[in-house]
Amino acid sequence: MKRLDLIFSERELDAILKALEKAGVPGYTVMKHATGRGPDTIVSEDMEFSGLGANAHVIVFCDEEIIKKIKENVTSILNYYGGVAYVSEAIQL
Amino acid sequence: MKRLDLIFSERELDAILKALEKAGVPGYTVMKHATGRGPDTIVSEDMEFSGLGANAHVIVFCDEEIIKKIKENVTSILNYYGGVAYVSEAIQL
Amino acid sequence: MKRLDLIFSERELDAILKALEKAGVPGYTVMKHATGRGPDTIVSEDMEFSGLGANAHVIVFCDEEIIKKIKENVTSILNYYGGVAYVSEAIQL
Amino acid sequence: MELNLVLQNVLTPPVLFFFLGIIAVVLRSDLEIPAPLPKLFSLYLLLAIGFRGGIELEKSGFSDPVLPTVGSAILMSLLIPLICFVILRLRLDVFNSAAIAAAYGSISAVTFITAESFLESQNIQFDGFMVAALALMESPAIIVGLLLVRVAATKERPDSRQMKWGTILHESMLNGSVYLLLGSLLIGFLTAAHNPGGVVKMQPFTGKLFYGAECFFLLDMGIVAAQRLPGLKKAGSFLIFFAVLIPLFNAVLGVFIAKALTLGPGNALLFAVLCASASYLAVPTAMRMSVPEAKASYYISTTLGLTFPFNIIIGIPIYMSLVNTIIPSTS
Amino acid sequence: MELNLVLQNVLTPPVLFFFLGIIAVVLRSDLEIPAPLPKLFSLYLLLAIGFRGGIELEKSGFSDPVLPTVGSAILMSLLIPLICFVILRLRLDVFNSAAIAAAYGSISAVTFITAESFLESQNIQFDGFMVAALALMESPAIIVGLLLVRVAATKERPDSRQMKWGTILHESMLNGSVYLLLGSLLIGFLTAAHNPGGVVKMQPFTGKLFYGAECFFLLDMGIVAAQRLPGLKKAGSFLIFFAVLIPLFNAVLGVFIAKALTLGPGNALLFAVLCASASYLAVPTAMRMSVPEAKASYYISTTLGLTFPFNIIIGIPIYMSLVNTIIPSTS
Amino acid sequence: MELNLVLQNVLTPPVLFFFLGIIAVVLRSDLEIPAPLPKLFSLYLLLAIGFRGGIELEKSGFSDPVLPTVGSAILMSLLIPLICFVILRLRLDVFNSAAIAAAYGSISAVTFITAESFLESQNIQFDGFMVAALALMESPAIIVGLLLVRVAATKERPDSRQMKWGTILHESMLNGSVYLLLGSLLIGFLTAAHNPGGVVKMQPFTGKLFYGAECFFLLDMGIVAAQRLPGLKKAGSFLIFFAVLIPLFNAVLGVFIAKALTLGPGNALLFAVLCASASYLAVPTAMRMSVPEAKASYYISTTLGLTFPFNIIIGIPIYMSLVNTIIPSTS
Ligand SMILES: Nc1ncnc2c1ncn2[C@@H]1O[C@H](COP(=O)(O)O)[C@@H](O)[C@H]1O
Ligand SMILES: Nc1ncnc2c1ncn2[C@@H]1O[C@H](COP(=O)(O)O)[C@@H](O)[C@H]1O
Ligand SMILES: Nc1ncnc2c1ncn2[C@@H]1O[C@H](COP(=O)(O)O)[C@@H](O)[C@H]1O
Ligand code: NA
Ligand code: NA
Ligand code: NA
Repeated sequence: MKRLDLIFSERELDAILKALEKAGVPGYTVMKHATGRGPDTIVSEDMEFSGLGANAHVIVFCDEEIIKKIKENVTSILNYYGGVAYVSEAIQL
Repeated sequence: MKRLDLIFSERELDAILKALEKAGVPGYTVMKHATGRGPDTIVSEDMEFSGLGANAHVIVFCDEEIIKKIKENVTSILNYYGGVAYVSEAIQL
Repeated sequence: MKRLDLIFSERELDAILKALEKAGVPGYTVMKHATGRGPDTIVSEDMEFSGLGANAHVIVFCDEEIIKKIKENVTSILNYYGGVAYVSEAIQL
Repeated sequence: MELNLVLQNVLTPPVLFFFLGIIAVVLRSDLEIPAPLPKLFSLYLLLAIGFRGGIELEKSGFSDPVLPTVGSAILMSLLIPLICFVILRLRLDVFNSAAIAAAYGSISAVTFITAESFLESQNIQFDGFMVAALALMESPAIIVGLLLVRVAATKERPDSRQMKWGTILHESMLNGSVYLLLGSLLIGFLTAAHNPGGVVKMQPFTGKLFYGAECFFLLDMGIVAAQRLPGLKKAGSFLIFFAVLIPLFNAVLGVFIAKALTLGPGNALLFAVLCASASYLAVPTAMRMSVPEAKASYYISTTLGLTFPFNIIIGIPIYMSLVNTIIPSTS
Repeated sequence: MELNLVLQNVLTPPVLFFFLGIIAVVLRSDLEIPAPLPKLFSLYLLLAIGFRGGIELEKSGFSDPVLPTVGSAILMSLLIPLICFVILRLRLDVFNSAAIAAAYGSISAVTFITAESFLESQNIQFDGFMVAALALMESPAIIVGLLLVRVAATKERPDSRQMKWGTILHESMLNGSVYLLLGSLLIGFLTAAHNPGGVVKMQPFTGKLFYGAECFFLLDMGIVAAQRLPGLKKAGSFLIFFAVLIPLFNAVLGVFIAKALTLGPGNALLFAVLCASASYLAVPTAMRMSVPEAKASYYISTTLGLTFPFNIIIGIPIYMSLVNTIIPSTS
Repeated sequence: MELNLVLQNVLTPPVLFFFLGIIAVVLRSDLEIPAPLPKLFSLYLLLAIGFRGGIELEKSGFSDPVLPTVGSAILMSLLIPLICFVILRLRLDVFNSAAIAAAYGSISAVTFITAESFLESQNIQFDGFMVAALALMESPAIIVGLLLVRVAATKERPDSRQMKWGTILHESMLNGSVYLLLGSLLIGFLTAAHNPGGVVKMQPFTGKLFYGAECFFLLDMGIVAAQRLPGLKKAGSFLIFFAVLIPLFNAVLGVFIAKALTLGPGNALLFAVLCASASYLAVPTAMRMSVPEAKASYYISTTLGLTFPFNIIIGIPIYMSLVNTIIPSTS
C-alpha cells in the first residue's frame, strides 16, 4: 500500500478532495490549521481569523493504481495554487 | 525503527492509548481534531461541538517487536469501532 | 527525497525552525497542538491555557544532503529540551 | 392564525440567525464558525440554562405543579423511546432503532430555549422550573436506549460486548452535557439558597448575555443542520417521514398530558416541546460510544438535520396553536 | 491642534490595546491569542455591527441623507480601485495590481468602529445608517478587482482559468464576512421593524459588550499587524509609499464628497474613513481564491501591516482635522 | 467559626463550579473544555484584572498605604523563593528547587480573585490597588528563580547554557501573562486619567461579565487541577507536604506583615493570599524555557494540583480567620 501526503492551502481543500474522490480513494484524513513555509510564502496561524485560512495536511492510504489516477488532477491544482505532495510506502498493521 | 500511524475516532482514544501502553511503546504523539472519510462515514469538524468529536491521528515510533505486540489489541478495537492503522519504515535522525 | 518528522515542545519551535532555515530546507510544515508522551513527560491539551503549550509536529520534505546538515543542530536542541526526530523515504507525486 | 404564529416566530432574532446559517450553506457561502467556538456557546448555554433553572427551582420549591410535571416529563422520556423503537423496528435493525429511539426520548436544550424566547415575544408566561424537567429527561432516555440494546440484541453481540450496568449508568449520568446541565442546576439551587448576592453577580453573564449568545449559537446550528440534511437523503424516506411526524405525534401526546396536569399555556408549550424535540448532544455521544453498530449518520441527520429545524421554524408555533386549541384559556 | 487630536485618539482603550499588541511583537513577548479566538471576535464584531446598523437603518428609513450617502459610498468603492489600479500598474503586474486595488476600494470594519469610538470620545454626533455604507462597499470593490483581472489579463491566463461571472458574483457576495455583515444588517432591520422586544434583548450582547470586545480584538490586531510589517520591507518602497499616501488621498476625496453631500462632521469623518481604509478580510480571501497569481504577502502586508495601523493611530485624527478644515462647522 | 467560613466560601458560585470540575474528573465524566477556550478566559481575566486595577490605582494614587504595601509585596516575592529554595534543596536538585521556589514566590491571579469574591460575599471591604501588588509580584520571583540557577548551578551547566541577564529579564518581564497584566494595568491607569468615558464603556466587559467568566474558568481549573493530582503522587510525599504547608507558612508571614503595615482585614487577607498562592502561568512558562532541567510535572503538580485547590477551598477561609485572630478589628 501507499501513503500519500498532501499539504496545501485550506482554501483549496474542496477542490483537492473532489479530485481524490474522483480517483476513487477508499478514504482520507484531513488535518487543518497546519502552518508552514514553501518556496515563497509563509503561512502563519495568526492570519486564520481573516478567512484566508492556514494549510491543510491530507493523508491517503491507498493502492498504487489509485495514486496514478490521483496524480494528474492533483498536481495540476498544486502547481497552480501551490502545495506539496509526496508518496511513501506503508503496510497495513 | 518503525513508524505506526493510527487514525480513528477521538472517542476511542483512551482505549487505544491503553493498548499502546500495554504493548510498552516508548512514547506516542496524538493529533486530535482530524477529520476525514472512511468506507462509510464522513467525520466533519462542525460536529465537534456535540461531544461526538472528530478523529485522532496517533503516531508511534518504535521497534518491530512492539508493533507485533500492539497488533492484536489495536486491530480488534479498530475493527469494532472503525479506523485505520499503517506501518512504515523510519530511521532516527 | 527524504521526509523528516520532528516532534517536540511548541516552546522550542522558533529554535528548531531557525536551525532548519540555516540548513537550507526548501520548506516545512508545522502542526501545533499535538499532545503525547515521551520517556518521562506527558504533554496534555488541558495545559495549553497556561502558555506551556503542547507539542509541535514539523514535517520537512528535502534532499538527503540537507538532512545531514540539519542533523547536528537539531539533535543538540532535541537532546537538551526533549523530542524525537525520524527520517523516512518519500517520492514526489 | 397558525400562519401568523409561524411568521411571528420566524421574525425573532434567534430564528432569523438560524435561517442565516441555513442559507449560508444553501448558497455555498464560505461562512464558518470554526471548532471549538461552537463548543464554547454550547457549554455556555448549558451552564446558563442549568444555573437559571436551579435558581427558579429554589424559588418555586417542590410544591404542587412542580413534582407532578417533572415526574410526568421523566415518564415521557421513558415512554417515547419505547414507542419510537417499535415504529423504527419496522424498517431498521435493533442497534439503529434503539439509538434513534433514545434520541427522540431525550430533549434538545436549544429547541427549548427557542420556545422560551417565542413565549417571551408573545408575552405568554411560563415557569422556570420547567428547566428541571428538561435536565431530567436526558438520562432516562439514554438508559432506555441502552437497555433496549441489551435486551433485544443478545444474539447479535459477542459476550465481550454485553452492555454492563456500569456502562449504562456512566453514559447516561456522566455524559458531559448532562453532567454540566445537572451540575449547574444544583449550583444555581445552592447559590439561590445560601448566597443570594452570588445570584445577582452572575446575572450579567448567565442572564443578560443569554439571548445574544443563543442567536450566535443558532447561526452555527443553522450551518450545521443544513450540512446534515444531505445525509438524510441517503437515510431514506422512512426516516424522513419519521423525523417530521414523530415530533408532531409526541407534541400532541405532550399537550394532552399537559392538560391533565392543568398546566398553563406557557408551561404546556414547553412540555410539548420537550416531548417533540430530539437530542443531538448527549444521546448521540452516548450511542457513539456504547452502540457503535448504529450508524451515526442516521441518528444525527434525523435529529439535527430535520427534526431540529422543523421544531425551531414551524414546530413551535404549531404546538402553540395545538395548546390554544386543546387547553381552553382560563383568562 | 492636530497633534492634540492624535493624542486624544491614542489615549482611548481601543488604540491603547492596539499599541499593547504592537509592542508585544516589537519586544518579542510571547503573548499570543491562539486561533480561532481572534475569529470569534471578528465574527462577533461583524454580527454586532450589522445588527446595530440594521436597527439604525430601520429608524432612519431611506429618506434624504441616507440614499445619496450610501449611493456615493458605493460609487467610491467602484472608483477607488480604478484609480489605485492605474497607479499600481506603474510597478506591478495585472494580478497584483488588481488584488491590491480591490482591497483599497473595500473597507476595514475595525477601522470604522475605531473611528466611531473616536467620535464618541469627542462627543461628535454621527448616524447609524453609515453602517449600511460600510456593508455595501465590500462587494463592488471585489467585483471591480475581479473584472480588472478578467479584462486586463486575457493573454496571461489559459482559457481554463478565465474568470467566470458566477465566480465573480459568488466571491463578492457570499464571502463569509460580507455575508455575515449583510445578513446581520437585514436581521437587525427586520427585528427593529417587527419585534422591538428582540432589539432590547439583544442589547447586552450586541451593544454593551461591544466596546470591550473591540479592545480585545484590537489587542490581537496589533499583534497581527506588527507581524505583517516585515513582509512590507520585502515588498519594496513603492508599496510602502502607496500604503500611506493612498489612504490620505482617498480620505481627501472622501471629505470633499462628504461636503458635497452636506454631511455633518461626524458622518463626514466616517465617510472619509471608509474611503481611506482597506480590506484585510473579505478582499484577501476572495483574491486568494480567484487570483492566486497575486502575491498574498503584497495585499496583506500593505493593508494590514501599514494602512491599518496608520489609519487607527494617526489617520483618524488627521481626517478629523481635514473635516474640520474643509467642512465649515454650522453649529 | 473557621468551619463556618469554609462553608460560606464553598457555597459561592466560583468555588461550586471549581468543585464541579474536580468531581467531573473524579467520576470520569467526559466533560471537557477544549483548547484554546480556557486560554480565552485566562486572557480575559488577566486583561480585566489589570484594567480594573489600573483604574483603582489611578483613583487611590500612590499615597500612604499604597506604596508601602506594594513595596512589601515585592519584597515578599523576593524573600519567599529564597526560603522555599532552602527547604526544597533538602531533597531536590538545584534546578527543580529553583523552579518550584520561583512559583511559590509568584502569585495566582485566580486565587486572588476568588479571595476578592469571598470578601465581597462576606461584605468585607478591600482596596483595588492590591491588584498592583499582584501584578508586581510575578517578575521578581522569576528573576530570583533564574538567578538561583545561575549562581547555584554553575558546575552543572555547560558554558553554552549559562543564564544570560538578557534571558532573565526577557523571561521575567515579557512573559505573555505578566505582559498582559502589566499592560492592562497601565491602560486602565491611562484611561482613568485621560478618558473617563472609556472607563464607563469598558465596564460591561471588564466589570459586569467578570464574575461569570471567573466561574466558567474555575470550572475548567477544577478539571485541570484534578488531572494534575496523580502527578503529585509520583512526585513523592515531600512535595505533597510542601505544597500544603508552605502556603500556610507564607500566609502567616503575610498576615504579620499586613499587621505591621496596618492594613484593614480585607487588604490583609489579599496580602496573605498573594504570599500563599503559587504561580502556574507565568513561572512555569518561564522555567520550561530557561530551566529545562527541572521537571515540569514537579512544579505544575504542586502549584496547580494541590496548592491551588487547597487555597481556593480551605486556604482562603483559614487565612481569613488568621487575619481575624492576629489583626484586632478596629470597627
Ligand atoms: N519542502 C517542504 N516540506 C514540508 N512542507 C512543505 C514544503 N514545501 C511546502 N510545504 C508546505 O506546503 C505549503 C504550501 O506550499 P507553497 O504553496 O509551495 O508555498 C507550505 O505553506 C508548507 O506548509
Ligand atoms: N484510506 C484511508 N486513508 C486515510 N485515512 C483514512 C482512510 N480510511 C479511513 N481513514 C480515516 O479513518 C477514519 C475512520 O475510518 P472509518 O472508521 O473506517 O470510517 C476516517 O474518518 C478517516 O479519517
Ligand atoms: N516514541 C515516540 N513516538 C512518537 N512520539 C514520541 C515518541 N517519543 C516522544 N514522542 C513525542 O515527543 C514529545 C516530546 O518527547 P520527550 O521530550 O522525549 O518527552 C512527546 O510528548 C511525544 O509527543
Ligand atoms: Na423528546
Ligand atoms: Na476604502
Ligand atoms: Na506567593
